[in-house]
Amino acid sequence: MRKGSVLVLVLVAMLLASSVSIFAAGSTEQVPTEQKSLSVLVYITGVMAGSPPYTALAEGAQEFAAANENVTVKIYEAGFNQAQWEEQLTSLVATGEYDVVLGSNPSLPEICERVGAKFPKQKFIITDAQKAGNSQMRTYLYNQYEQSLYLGYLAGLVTTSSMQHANSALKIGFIAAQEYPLLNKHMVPGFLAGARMVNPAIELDFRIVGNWFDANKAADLASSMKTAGVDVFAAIAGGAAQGLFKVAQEQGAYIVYHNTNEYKAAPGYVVGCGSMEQKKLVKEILVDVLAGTVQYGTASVVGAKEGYLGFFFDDPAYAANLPADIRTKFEAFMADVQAGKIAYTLPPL
Amino acid sequence: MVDRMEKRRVTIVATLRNSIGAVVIVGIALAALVVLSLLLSETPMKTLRYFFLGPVQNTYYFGNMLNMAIPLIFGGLGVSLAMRSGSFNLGGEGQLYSGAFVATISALALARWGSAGVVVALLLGTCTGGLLAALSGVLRMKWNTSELITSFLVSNAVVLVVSYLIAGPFMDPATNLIATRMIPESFRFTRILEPSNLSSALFAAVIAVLVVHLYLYKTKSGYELRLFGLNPRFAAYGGIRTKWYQVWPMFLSGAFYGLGGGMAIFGTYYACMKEFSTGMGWNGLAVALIARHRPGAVIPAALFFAYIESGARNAMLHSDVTFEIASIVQSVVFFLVTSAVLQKIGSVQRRSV
Amino acid sequence: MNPVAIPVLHSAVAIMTPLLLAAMGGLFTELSGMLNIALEGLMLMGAFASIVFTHFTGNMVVGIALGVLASMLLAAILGTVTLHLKSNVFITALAANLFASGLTVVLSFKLFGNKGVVVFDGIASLPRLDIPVLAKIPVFGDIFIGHNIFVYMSWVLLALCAWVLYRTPFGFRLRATGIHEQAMVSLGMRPSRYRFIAFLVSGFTCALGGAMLTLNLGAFVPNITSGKGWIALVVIFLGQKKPIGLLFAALVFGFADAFSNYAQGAWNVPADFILAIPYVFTLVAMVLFSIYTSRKNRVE
Amino acid sequence: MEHAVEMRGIVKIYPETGLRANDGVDLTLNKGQILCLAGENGAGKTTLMKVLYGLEKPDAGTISVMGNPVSITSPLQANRLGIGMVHQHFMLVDDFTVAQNVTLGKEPLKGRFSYDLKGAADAVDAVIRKHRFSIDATKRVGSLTVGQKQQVEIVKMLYRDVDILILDEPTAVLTEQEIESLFITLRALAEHGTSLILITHKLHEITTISDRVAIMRQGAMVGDFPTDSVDGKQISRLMMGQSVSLVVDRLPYTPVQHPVLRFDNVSVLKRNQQRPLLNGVSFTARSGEILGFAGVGGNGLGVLEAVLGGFLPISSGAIVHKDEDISRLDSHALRKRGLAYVPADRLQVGSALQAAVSENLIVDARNEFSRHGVMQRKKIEQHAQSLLKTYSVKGSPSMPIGTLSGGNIQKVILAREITQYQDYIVFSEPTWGLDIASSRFVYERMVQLRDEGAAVLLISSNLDEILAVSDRVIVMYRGTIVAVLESEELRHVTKEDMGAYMLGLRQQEAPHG
Repeated sequence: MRKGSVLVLVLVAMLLASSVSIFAAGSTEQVPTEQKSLSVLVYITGVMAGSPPYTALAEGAQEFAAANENVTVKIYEAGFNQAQWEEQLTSLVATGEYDVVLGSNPSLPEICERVGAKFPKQKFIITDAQKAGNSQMRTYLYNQYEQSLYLGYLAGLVTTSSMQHANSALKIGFIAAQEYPLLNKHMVPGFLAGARMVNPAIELDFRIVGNWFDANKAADLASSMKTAGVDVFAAIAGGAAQGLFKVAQEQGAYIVYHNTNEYKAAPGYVVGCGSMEQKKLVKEILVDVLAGTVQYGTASVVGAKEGYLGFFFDDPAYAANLPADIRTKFEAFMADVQAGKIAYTLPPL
Repeated sequence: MVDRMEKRRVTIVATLRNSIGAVVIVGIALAALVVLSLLLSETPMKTLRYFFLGPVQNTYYFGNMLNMAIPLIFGGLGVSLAMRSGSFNLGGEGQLYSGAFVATISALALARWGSAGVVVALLLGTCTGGLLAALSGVLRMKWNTSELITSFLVSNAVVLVVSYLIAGPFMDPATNLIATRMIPESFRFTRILEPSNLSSALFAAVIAVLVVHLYLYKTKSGYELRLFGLNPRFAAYGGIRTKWYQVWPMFLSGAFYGLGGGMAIFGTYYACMKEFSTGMGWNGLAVALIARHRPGAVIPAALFFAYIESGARNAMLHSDVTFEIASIVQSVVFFLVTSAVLQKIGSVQRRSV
Repeated sequence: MNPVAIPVLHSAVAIMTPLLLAAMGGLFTELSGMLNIALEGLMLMGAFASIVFTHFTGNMVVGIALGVLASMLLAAILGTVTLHLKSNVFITALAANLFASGLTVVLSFKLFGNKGVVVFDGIASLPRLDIPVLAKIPVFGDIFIGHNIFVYMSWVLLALCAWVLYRTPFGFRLRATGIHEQAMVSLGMRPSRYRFIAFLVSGFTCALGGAMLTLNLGAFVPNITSGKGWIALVVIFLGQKKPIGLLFAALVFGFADAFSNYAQGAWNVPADFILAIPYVFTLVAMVLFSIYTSRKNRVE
Repeated sequence: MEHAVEMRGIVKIYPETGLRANDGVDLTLNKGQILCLAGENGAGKTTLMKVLYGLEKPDAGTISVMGNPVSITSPLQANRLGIGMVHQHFMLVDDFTVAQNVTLGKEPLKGRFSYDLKGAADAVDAVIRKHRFSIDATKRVGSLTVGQKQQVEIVKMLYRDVDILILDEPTAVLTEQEIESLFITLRALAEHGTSLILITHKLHEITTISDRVAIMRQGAMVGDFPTDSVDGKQISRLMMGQSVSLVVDRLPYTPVQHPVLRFDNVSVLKRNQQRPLLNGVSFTARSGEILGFAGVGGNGLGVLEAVLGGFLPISSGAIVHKDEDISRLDSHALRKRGLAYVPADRLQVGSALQAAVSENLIVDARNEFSRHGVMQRKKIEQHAQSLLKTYSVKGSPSMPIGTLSGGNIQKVILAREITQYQDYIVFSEPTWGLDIASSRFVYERMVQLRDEGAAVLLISSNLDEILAVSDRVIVMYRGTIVAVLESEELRHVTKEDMGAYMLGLRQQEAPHG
C-alpha cells in the first residue's frame, strides 16, 4: 500500500510533466514557418517498403524538393487497408496545408473525387490510374500491359531456349501477393500474351501467396512451380518476392522483374528487369505544378513509346546473364514496342 | 440522514481511491509515450500533442474517434457475452467481415425495400456472424472440440472466402477498389457530426449495450447464461440446458460481430471493401477483456481503445511518427491496462467478481 | 510412390518446422496453465534479431544465440507483466505481438535505413544435411533427407522437450502447476516461477522457429511470420498438448499448406479457396480427433 | 518431555474481512504424542495449522520447534523443520502416479538432471511398506479411492521425513474400515516418535485416538487436557458452549408406503472401462422413508448420484418415477419433474461460488421467479431473505455465496432443495465436513422430510450417518447391491457387519431393495 502510494506520486508527477510538455509544445507550434510556395503531399496507398513504384514516387518528390527550396514534401503511408484510405486522406486534406496531393494507385481517383468534393480547391495528381473529366484531377496511367507484354516475351524466349536452367516444358510462372484488378486485367494477361508471341503453346502457372510478406510461402510456391516445370518467373509480391529470389538461386530458375532493377537480388538468375520511370514522371509533374501548367481534368496513358516504361539494358548483368541470340531477338521486339509496331488491344480496367 | 450522507461520502471516497489504479495505468502509458517520443520522434512535443489532443481537437477527429468505437462496442459486447458463458470466441475477424459482406449484398439485393430492407439486411448479416460462431459452439457441445481454436480456424478460412467473393463474383466493375457495389442511399445511416464519419449507428451501439446489460442481469436467459459461465456443473445440476448455453452465447457473440460489421458498412463505408475489417475482431476482443466482460464497461473501454488508436493515427498524420512507433506505444498501454496489481493501488477493498 | 507426393511431403516437412518449434515452446506455457498467444510476436522478434545479430557478428551460431536471447527478453517482459503485475495474459500477449511488429520495423529503419525487406548478402545459406540413415527409410526416405539444419534440430529439440516434460523434476512441476496449482503451493513451490520459465522456453523455441524463417531467406521481411505463431497455437491443441502429438499436428498443417501450394498449380479453383485449405483441413482434423476422443469415453 | 512444537500468542487477522481467526492462541505438542485439535467449523483450527505450516503469516506470536524458536514462512521451510501437513482437500495431481505425487518437489535424480522415476517408485514403495499402507506406488492417483488418496497425502509427508504431522479432518471422507486402519497407522507413527496433530470435530475420534485434546472456539483456545481426563460431554460443551447430541427424534417407521422411485436392473457401462460402473441395480424408494445407500468410495455411490441427478445416462434397465419411465431424462428434464437433490460436492456442483446467495437459491425454481423471461428481482430478494431466516444462515442475499462458511453454504443448498422437492429428494454426503451442530440440523431436516411423506434417498460413505437416520439401507460394492437391510435388521446390525458388506467380504443372497 505504501509502496503503491509512492508509485502513484511518481506517476502523477510524470503525468503533470508530460501535460506541461504538451502545452509547451502548443506554444512552440507558433514559430513562424517558412514562406512556402508549394507544399506537396505524397499519399502512399500502402507502404513504401517493398514497393519500388511507391518508393520512386516518394523519392522523386523528395529529390525535387531538395532541388527547389520553396517546395516542401510530406510523405504519408496509409497502409494496406483500403477502407481507411479515404478517411486518412480527408484528414490530411482538411488541414489545407497541401497544394497538391500526389498518389499512385488505380483506385485513388474515386477516393480523391469524393474527398475533392468536400474540398473543391484541392488538386490531385495520380499516376498508375485513369480518370478524365474531373477538374481537380490529373492522371497518368502506366501501360502495365505493355511492360508485361515485353517481359513476357523475354520470358518466352528464355523458356524456349537452351539456357542452363531452361527446361523442355513450355511453362512460365507468375507469383502474386494478392489479386487486384490491374494485376488480373493487365499484368497477367500481358505477360502470357507476350510469351505466346514466342510460342503459342506456352502455358502460365499463376499462383498467389495471400499476403505481401510471407517470403517463405513464396519460396514454397516457387519451389512447387519449379517442380511443375516452370523455369522463368515473374513476381508482383512485395517483400514476399524475396522467397522467389532464394529459390531461383538455389534451384536454378530465371526471373524477369517488373518496374525496378533487381538484377542483384539473385545475381545470374534475374535475366531482365523492366523499368518504370515513376521518378522521372513525378519530377516532370512537379515542374508543371510549379509552373502552373498542369492540365487538370485530363488523363494520359504513358508507356514505352512515351519513354516512361522501359528496360534496364545497360546493367552489365543483362548482357552477362542472357545469350546473345536472345538479346538480339528481345531488343528487336523492344524496339518494335517502342515504335508502336506490336499490335495488341489494351484490356479495359 | 447523517448516516446516509456519511455512507455516500464513504462511497465517493472509495470510488475515487479505486480509480487511482486507472490513473496509474494512464500515467505509465503516458510516461512510456513521452520516453518513446523523445527517443523516436524528431519533434517529440508535436507528437505528444497530436497523440493526446489530436482525437479531441476538432469535430472531425472527435467524430471519427467515436465512429471507430462503434464496431468495437459491438464486438466487445459479443465477446463479453461469450466470455460470461465461459466460451472463448477467437473468430471475430471472420464473423465481422462475413456479417458486413452479407449485409452489403443483401442491401444490394433488397435495394427497393427501403428502410425495411435495412433491417432485413442487417439481420442477415447478424445471423451470418452468429451462425459462424455458433458452428464452433455446436462442435464444442457435440464433441468437446475447443471452440477457441475452431472459431479461429473457421474465421481464417472465411476471411479468405469472403475476400474471394468480394474480389470475384461480387466486385463492382466500376471501381478500382476491391469492393462490392455501393449500397443504395436509402440504406445509409445519417451522419450526425459532419464532416466526420460518425453516423447514427452510434445510437444503435449504445442501445445494444443497454440491451445486453438488461439481458444479462434482468432476464431469465441472461441469468442462466451467467450461471453456466460461472460454474457449468452447477448449471447442469440446476437443470439449466447446458447444451444450449454452449451454442447460444457463441451465436450471440458472432451475431454482435456480424451486426458491428453491417453497421460499419451502413454507417461508414457504404460498400464492403476487401479486408476492410482487418484488426477489428481482435480489437473487439481486447475491448471485452479491458471491460472485464461487463457490458456497461464496454463503452468506456471501446472509447479508450478508439482514443489510443486515433491518437496514434493523429500523430502519424501530423508529425513524423510512423505506424510502427504508434503500435509500440499501444503495446505499452496493453501490457498494463489489465494489471490487477496496478488497478488495486489505493483501492479500499477487494471486490468480488 | 506417386511422383507428386514426394516433393509435396518433402515441402510439408520443411513448412512444419517453424510451426513445430513455436508449438514446443507454446506447449510449455500451455501445460503451465496459460494460453500464450504471443508465439507470433516471439517468433518475429527471434526472426529479426537472429539475422541482424548474424549479420553484425558474422557468425550464425552467435547470431542465433543472441536472437534467442532477444526473444527471451520479450518473453521475460511478458512474463513479468503477466505474473507479477497480474495482467490478463491474453491482452499482454496481444501487446507483445504488437510490440514485436512495431519494434522490428523501427529498429530495421534505425539500423539499415529501410523499413522493408532487408537483404543480408554476407550470410551463408543454412546448411543442408543429408543423413544417410534417413534415406534408407523405405518409401518415405526421400522426404526426410536434404532439409536444412533447423528441421533436424527441431526433431532433436522435440525429443528434448519430451524428456524435460516427462523425465525431469522440472517437467513434472511444470505440469503439476497447470493441473493443480494449489498442490504446488502446498509443497512450498511457486507456480509463478514455473510459468515464468515456461514463458522463457517459448521465447527460446519461437526464436528458433523465427530464425529459420529469416536465415533460410538471408533476408528480413517485415511481418515475415505472417500468422505462423497462431497456427502453432492450433498445433498445440490439435496435438493434444503432447510432444508426439505436436509432431503429427504440425505435419497435418505442413502437409495441408504444401498441398495447397501444389494445388494452386494443379486445380482450376480460385486461389483464395485453396489458401483456405490449411485452415479447413486442420479444422476437420481437429473435429475428427475430438469425435474420436469423445467416442472413447462415451457411456455405451 | 521435550516439546515438538510450541506456539505462543498466535494472532491471525484476515485483512479482507478483518476476521480475527486466531486471537492469541497457545498450543504445545509433545514428542510422539497424538493431539486432537477440536472445535466447530470456523473456530480457527485450520488457520492455526496453516500458520504452523507456513501457509499463513501470523500477525503476532512465536513458534518454536524442538525447542528452537523459528519463523516459518513457507511449506518448504516447514518441511525442512520436519513439519508436514495433510490438507482436507487433497493436493494431488490426478494425472501423476502415486510415486510422482509423493516425490513432487523433492525428486530423486538420476545423473544431474534426469528424474529417477524408478528410484522414486522404489523410495515411495519403501515408505509405503514401512508404514504398511495398501497403495501401489506406480498407480495413477486419479484411479484411487478417496481413502487411498489420503494415504498418498500421508506418504507424501512421510517421504519428506517429517516428524511432526498435521492432518486436517482426515476422517471426513473415509469409511469405518479406512478410519480404523488410518488410526492404526497413526498410532504406529506415534510409537516411532512422530508427533501428530489431528484437526477434527468428531467426539469419538478424539477419545479413540488422541493422547491429548486441545479445544478451540471462536479463534481462542478454550481447553487443553490429557484425553483420559475428560469425557465427551465436557469436550462437546467446550466446543459449542453447550452439549449437542446427534440423536434425532423421529416417528417410528411405518412400512406400508407407496413406491415413488424405482430402479429396475439399472447398469452403466463405459466404453473404456472393463467393469460396469453400476451393475443390475434394482431398488424401490418409497414415500415416508429414508433409504440409505452405504458403500466405500469408488463402489458406485458417486455413479448412483450422477444417475439420479441426470448427469450420467444409463446403459440398460429402467428408472421409473410415478409409473413413468425417466431413464432417458437429463437433469433439465428431471428438474422439471421436481427432482430435488443435495450433491456431495457442494462447492463444485451445488453452488456457483461467485454468484449471489439469492441467485444460488433460485437455480431450480427460476421459472417461478420470472415472468415473460424477465427475472422478478424483488420477489427473489424476499424469497432469499425468508429462507436465510428460516435456515438461520449467516449472510445476506446479495453476498457471493463463496464468501460464506462451508456450513452456511450447505444450509443454502438445503434450503433451496427442500423448498423445491415434490415427492423424493436425494442427499449425497450431506454432512461431509460439517460440524456437529450443522450435521444435526441436516439430520433433523431429513427426518422432517421423511415424516412429511417424502422419499428420502441418502447416499453416504459415513456409516454413522447411515445408521443414525436410515429406515432401510442398501450396501453397494463394485457397482452392485450386496446387501439390503430392512428396518428390523438395522436394529441388530453392527458396524463390523456393515463393514464386511462394504468391503465385499460378505454378500446377501439375491439382495433386492
